Amino acid sequence: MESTAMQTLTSPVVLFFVLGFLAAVVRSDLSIPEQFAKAMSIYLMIAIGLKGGVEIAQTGLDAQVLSAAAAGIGLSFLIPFAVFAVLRAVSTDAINAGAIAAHYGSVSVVTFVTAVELYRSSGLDSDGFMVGVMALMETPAIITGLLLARRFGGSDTANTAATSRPGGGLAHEVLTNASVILLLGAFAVGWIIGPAAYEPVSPLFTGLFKGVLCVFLLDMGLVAARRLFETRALTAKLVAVAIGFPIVNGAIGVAIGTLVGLNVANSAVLGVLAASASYIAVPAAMRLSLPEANPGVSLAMSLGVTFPFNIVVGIPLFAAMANMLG
Amino acid sequence: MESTAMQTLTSPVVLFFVLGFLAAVVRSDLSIPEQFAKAMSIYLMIAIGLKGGVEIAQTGLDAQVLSAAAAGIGLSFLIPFAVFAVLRAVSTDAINAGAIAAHYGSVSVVTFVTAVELYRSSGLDSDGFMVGVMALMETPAIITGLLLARRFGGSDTANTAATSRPGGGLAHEVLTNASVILLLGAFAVGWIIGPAAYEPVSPLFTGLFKGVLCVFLLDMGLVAARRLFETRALTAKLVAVAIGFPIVNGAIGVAIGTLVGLNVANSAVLGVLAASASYIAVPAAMRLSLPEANPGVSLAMSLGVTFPFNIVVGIPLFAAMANMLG
Amino acid sequence: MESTAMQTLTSPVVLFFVLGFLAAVVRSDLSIPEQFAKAMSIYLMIAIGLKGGVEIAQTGLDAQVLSAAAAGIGLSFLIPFAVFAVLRAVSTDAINAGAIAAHYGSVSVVTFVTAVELYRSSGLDSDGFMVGVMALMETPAIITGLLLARRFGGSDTANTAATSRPGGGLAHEVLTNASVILLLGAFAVGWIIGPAAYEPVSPLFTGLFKGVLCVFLLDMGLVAARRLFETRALTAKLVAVAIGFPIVNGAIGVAIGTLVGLNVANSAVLGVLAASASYIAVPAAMRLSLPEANPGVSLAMSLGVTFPFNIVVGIPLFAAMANMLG
Amino acid sequence: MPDTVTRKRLEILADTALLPRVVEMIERSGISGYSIVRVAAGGSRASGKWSSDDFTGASAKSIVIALASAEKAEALTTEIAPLLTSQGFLLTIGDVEVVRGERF
Amino acid sequence: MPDTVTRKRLEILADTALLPRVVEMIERSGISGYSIVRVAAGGSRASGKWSSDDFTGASAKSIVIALASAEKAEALTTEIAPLLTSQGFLLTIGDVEVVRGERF
Amino acid sequence: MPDTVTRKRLEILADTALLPRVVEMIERSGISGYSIVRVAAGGSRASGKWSSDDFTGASAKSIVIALASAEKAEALTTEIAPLLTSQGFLLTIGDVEVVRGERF
Ligand SMILES: Nc1ncnc2c1ncn2[C@@H]1O[C@H](COP(=O)(O)O)[C@@H](O)[C@H]1O
Ligand SMILES: Nc1ncnc2c1ncn2[C@@H]1O[C@H](COP(=O)(O)O)[C@@H](O)[C@H]1O
Ligand SMILES: Nc1ncnc2c1ncn2[C@@H]1O[C@H](COP(=O)(O)O)[C@@H](O)[C@H]1O
Ligand code: NA
Ligand code: NA
Ligand code: NA
Repeated sequence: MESTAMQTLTSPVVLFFVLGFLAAVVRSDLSIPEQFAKAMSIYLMIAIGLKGGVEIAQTGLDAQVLSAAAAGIGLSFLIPFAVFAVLRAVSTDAINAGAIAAHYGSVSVVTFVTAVELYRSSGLDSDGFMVGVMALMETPAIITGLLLARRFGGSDTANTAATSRPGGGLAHEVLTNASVILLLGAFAVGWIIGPAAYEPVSPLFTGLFKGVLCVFLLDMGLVAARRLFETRALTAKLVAVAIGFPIVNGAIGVAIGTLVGLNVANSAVLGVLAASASYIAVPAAMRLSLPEANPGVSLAMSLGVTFPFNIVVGIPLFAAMANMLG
Repeated sequence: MESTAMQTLTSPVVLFFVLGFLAAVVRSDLSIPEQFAKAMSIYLMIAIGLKGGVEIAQTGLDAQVLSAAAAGIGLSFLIPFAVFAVLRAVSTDAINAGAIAAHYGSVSVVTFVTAVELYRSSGLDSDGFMVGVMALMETPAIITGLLLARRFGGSDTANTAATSRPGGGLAHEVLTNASVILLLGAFAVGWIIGPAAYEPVSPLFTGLFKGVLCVFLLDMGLVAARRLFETRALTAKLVAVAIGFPIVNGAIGVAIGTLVGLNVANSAVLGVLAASASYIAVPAAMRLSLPEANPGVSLAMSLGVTFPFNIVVGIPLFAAMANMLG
Repeated sequence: MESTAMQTLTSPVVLFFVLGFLAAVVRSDLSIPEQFAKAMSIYLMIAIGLKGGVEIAQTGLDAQVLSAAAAGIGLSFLIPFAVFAVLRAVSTDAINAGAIAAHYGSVSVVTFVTAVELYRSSGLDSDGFMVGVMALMETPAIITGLLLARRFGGSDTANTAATSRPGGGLAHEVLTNASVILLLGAFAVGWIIGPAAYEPVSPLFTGLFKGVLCVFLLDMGLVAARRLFETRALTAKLVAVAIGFPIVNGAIGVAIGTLVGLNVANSAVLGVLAASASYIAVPAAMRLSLPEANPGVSLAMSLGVTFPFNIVVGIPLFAAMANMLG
Repeated sequence: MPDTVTRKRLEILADTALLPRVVEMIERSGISGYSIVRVAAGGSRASGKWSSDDFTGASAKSIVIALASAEKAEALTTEIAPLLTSQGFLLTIGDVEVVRGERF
Repeated sequence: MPDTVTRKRLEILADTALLPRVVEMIERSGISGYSIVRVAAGGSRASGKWSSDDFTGASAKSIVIALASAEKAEALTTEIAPLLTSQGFLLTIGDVEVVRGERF
Repeated sequence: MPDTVTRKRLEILADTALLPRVVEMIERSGISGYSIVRVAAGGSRASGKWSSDDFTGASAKSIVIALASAEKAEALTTEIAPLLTSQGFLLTIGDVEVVRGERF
């Protein structure tokens, strides 16, 4: 565990995040072109999906797979209830509480990827199917968050807006979401082609992976710091809960992972998934389905506070917890 | 041949195309940023040009080269006449028939690249000079298409528009077209530098090639499906001819390749080139020189029908034909 | 040295520059998407920063480091005085002379990178710390150029504009400039992580480096030629001095490098740095701090004349000089 | 000069994420077409600055431009008005001369 | 406030592929300059939706903005009118106040 | 149709590198917000053509759009006028109808 903490803080991935964060703090004009950042996130999702699928093609379906999937979906559905209750207690209105709850029930792809890489460097190898678990955890929280906002927010916008969309409603949005399609689609491709056909594409998807992750985290650092300092909506209480959520949710994730029989590495990763909060898929869904919510608040919390916390503290912490319980 | 068909359908390259196609069919919001897609197509053209040139530097000029070049240029000039006649018979107006004919006489770089890759995986190695042949086939068809449209379309726009352009007319457009410059330019660079100096750049241009092709085909799938389903101009007759054209043109290409003495692999590739239709260079040239033509129709045919047909059916088919004749 | 000249002219890096240049000369519509070009330049800066840092982590601080840094900063501060005097003599107004002087005192990252690569290919290995020297040379010239423009230009705009900026003035601009942050930040990351942790990211930052440099130089060729031919402000006199400056400044750089005890390779690189002129960081700073200056003139000189001259003639020339003096 | 007539030029500044709803409204109003331009950055006293370089896309805005007859412009304005308040959209309507105005 | 005068603001929505022809016409009309903005997406009842993410670039549109005096605006309108029909361009002309109007 | 009032639509064409100064002026003038659109290319008789594909970014231009009341528009015009000459900015002011005009 100590080695993991050390590895974390001197890993190029984390150092590039810190570099981006500091660049924004000193108000540098450094910025990563928008379409290049999107290209990198598409690359990262294809790469992890593909590698996860290839791994399943090799190892076959493990007994842990179903437990992990069920645990993941359950966490994504249920975490928003707890988050919502806490937020209401610190006097967030119901609409925003529902939106923020959806962010925390869902997951951050980059936090997951960073954790898997850092764990691997310290000898803690999680399984390829965890990519599938992550994809399954992306969207259930959106449903819970909307239900809570609608039930307690005295508004029926959530309902109408979602169902009046061309292409037909929330279910469609949840299932055809770009990141779900990319992750599960690449996962399926990897599963079909197997390791031999993966070989010729591995220089792109395996060889460059860690380097691209570094550059992407540089951008994450810039954006996280700008979110944190330029948003006017963030209060001390909200910062506190945005640190509390990953600790508690992560601990629950690790515990449930251990309980349903996942090995140490997979439990730690499930903890990271539970602890992480979405900042791409869910914000977009909330703008459409819950437009009265203020995206500034939820993003400042998930991207400005929880993401850095997880990268620097959470990832080694959940590995330590999983080691203790496992 | 059977092995080629199988290889085709389980190749990551084809599977990513199918993934993109399906994502568009279920109306996912997945999209590849525009400039990233352009960057990938620039990369692919530089990479194949360069590798073709390096190969020539190693093997020297083969007796087949001149025959292949002459056959390619001839096909590009002549295919539009046949395509034009068929289109007129299914009652397309002369302007649009000329524009579509130009698309089918020209070639699709990505179809070529995919064929070369898939053939190589099943032991059918075509020669580097075929890249040069492809570059030569890009533009002659534009001239034939315009002549036909002008001759039978009762319009002299084709003439005026092209010649009134700054920089001077159609010849200039045809010769300085971005893809012609990139393909032939990179080919020349490869020829000059040879294999030793290619070595240090090969991690980018050889190592990543197949992976980038996968991501580009994901985008091709998205765009092809959207073209197919969102265009209102496509009739059942036009779909039928858009499947007929590649079969007939491809068979002619394979036959002529075999006749002029190309080996099996090169003949199959010449078939693919004849069968494929342009969807980047020619549409742009047509917008300038034949603006009355409807780009929706020609693109829906070349990209929405012919491209998927070639990727899934045509490529293994032309290999089988070449094997039979060769 | 002869071998270096030959190597230069048949290097893929230089040939791609020539290809881009010729494409623009024949007025091809080829262009590299803006955000992709920015992404490549970010990549190049991270890669050289990182590799420089990793090298320092291995070799430790060399006795040459401080001399090189002092020489570099001195050159960046002082070159503008000479350039300014010459420009005033060929009757450039003081405002534009100050702006151009700042460009020539600063450096071109791509010229540096190309020189280091070409020198390495011919067995002339410069040290990693030269990246740090380059980063230090980026901005001092901005200060000298502004002082000269303000002192002799009879305008106090330079002063006001810079200090009235949000974020606070010239010093801030000079220190938090995107390229300075990227180069020194990546340098620091490389130094901290060292060679072992660099290993997993080396496929991206070392493996692809030369290939990306080729594509970037293709774009440089396009932009340089367009700058050269489309700017209406370039006179024969200005072209002449834009060739004279790199020769003289480069010779001074090599001489001072040799004097302060740098080895042959490092002296040649210091010559290249002195000879090269900025075309990204300084133009941006000048638009902000000296808006009356015409960016067309300075860019046509630095990018349209001096950059090509250095790539084709300067780089082998300074190696020859360093060999003679060293 | 060819004959020109006066038409309305509508400009709607909206969240990029909410464009499907705006487009739906335009289609319902009978307006013949629309064009979308991306906003690269912006700021307001209410909510501070934002830039499209933020890869989350959460603050991204676009401008929808639609040329229309006065009646159709009015129909769209009526329909979209509630969103101006609830979602912070901005709508401006200007007069412009167009050739071949019968298309709008 | 500095003195302002009224000038014309021309906006031409055209295929990106055909911009060279539009630019040529602007140059011929004597207008002092122009600026081009990319359209990211659009739609019409006639031809459905399109988006710039389609890498073929075949449907890509741009908006050309040119500030001009009334006479030059009229000259350009006369010249460009045929293309409004044959190529489906859209042209709008609006009145705007400008400072230092003698430049246009 | 909901009530509309007339407001000013300001459009400032400026070098992208100089946007911080324009934004500062807008903020000082009390205008409630602004949106920035990138110009992709342009040309003028004075200085020839440019395109945003030039990676140096030295010629890059942007358009700043701000909706404002007549008084605030006037305040901004007065402040920005010197830059129109020294930096070659272009400023146009048009009349537009807006809903909920009290915001501007
Ligand atoms: N008066 C205005 N003129 C132009 N754009 C504005 C104006 N007010 C707000 N905006 C745009 O709308 C965004 C959100 O503004 P707000 O909803 O007022 O916080 C800003 O960042 C700007 O992009
Ligand atoms: N009324 C309109 N207002 C704004 N843009 C339009 C309008 N009509 C058409 N367009 C644009 O022009 C494109 C082609 O339209 P059309 O030629 O009518 O099929 C559309 O996709 C829009 O981008
Ligand atoms: N009359 C005009 N209308 C629109 N844009 C213009 C006009 N004049 C100049 N521009 C823009 O401003 C840039 C520089 O113009 P100038 O400062 O006149 O050389 C041009 O490249 C155009 O992008
Ligand atoms: Na979570
Ligand atoms: Na063909
Ligand atoms: Na220099």
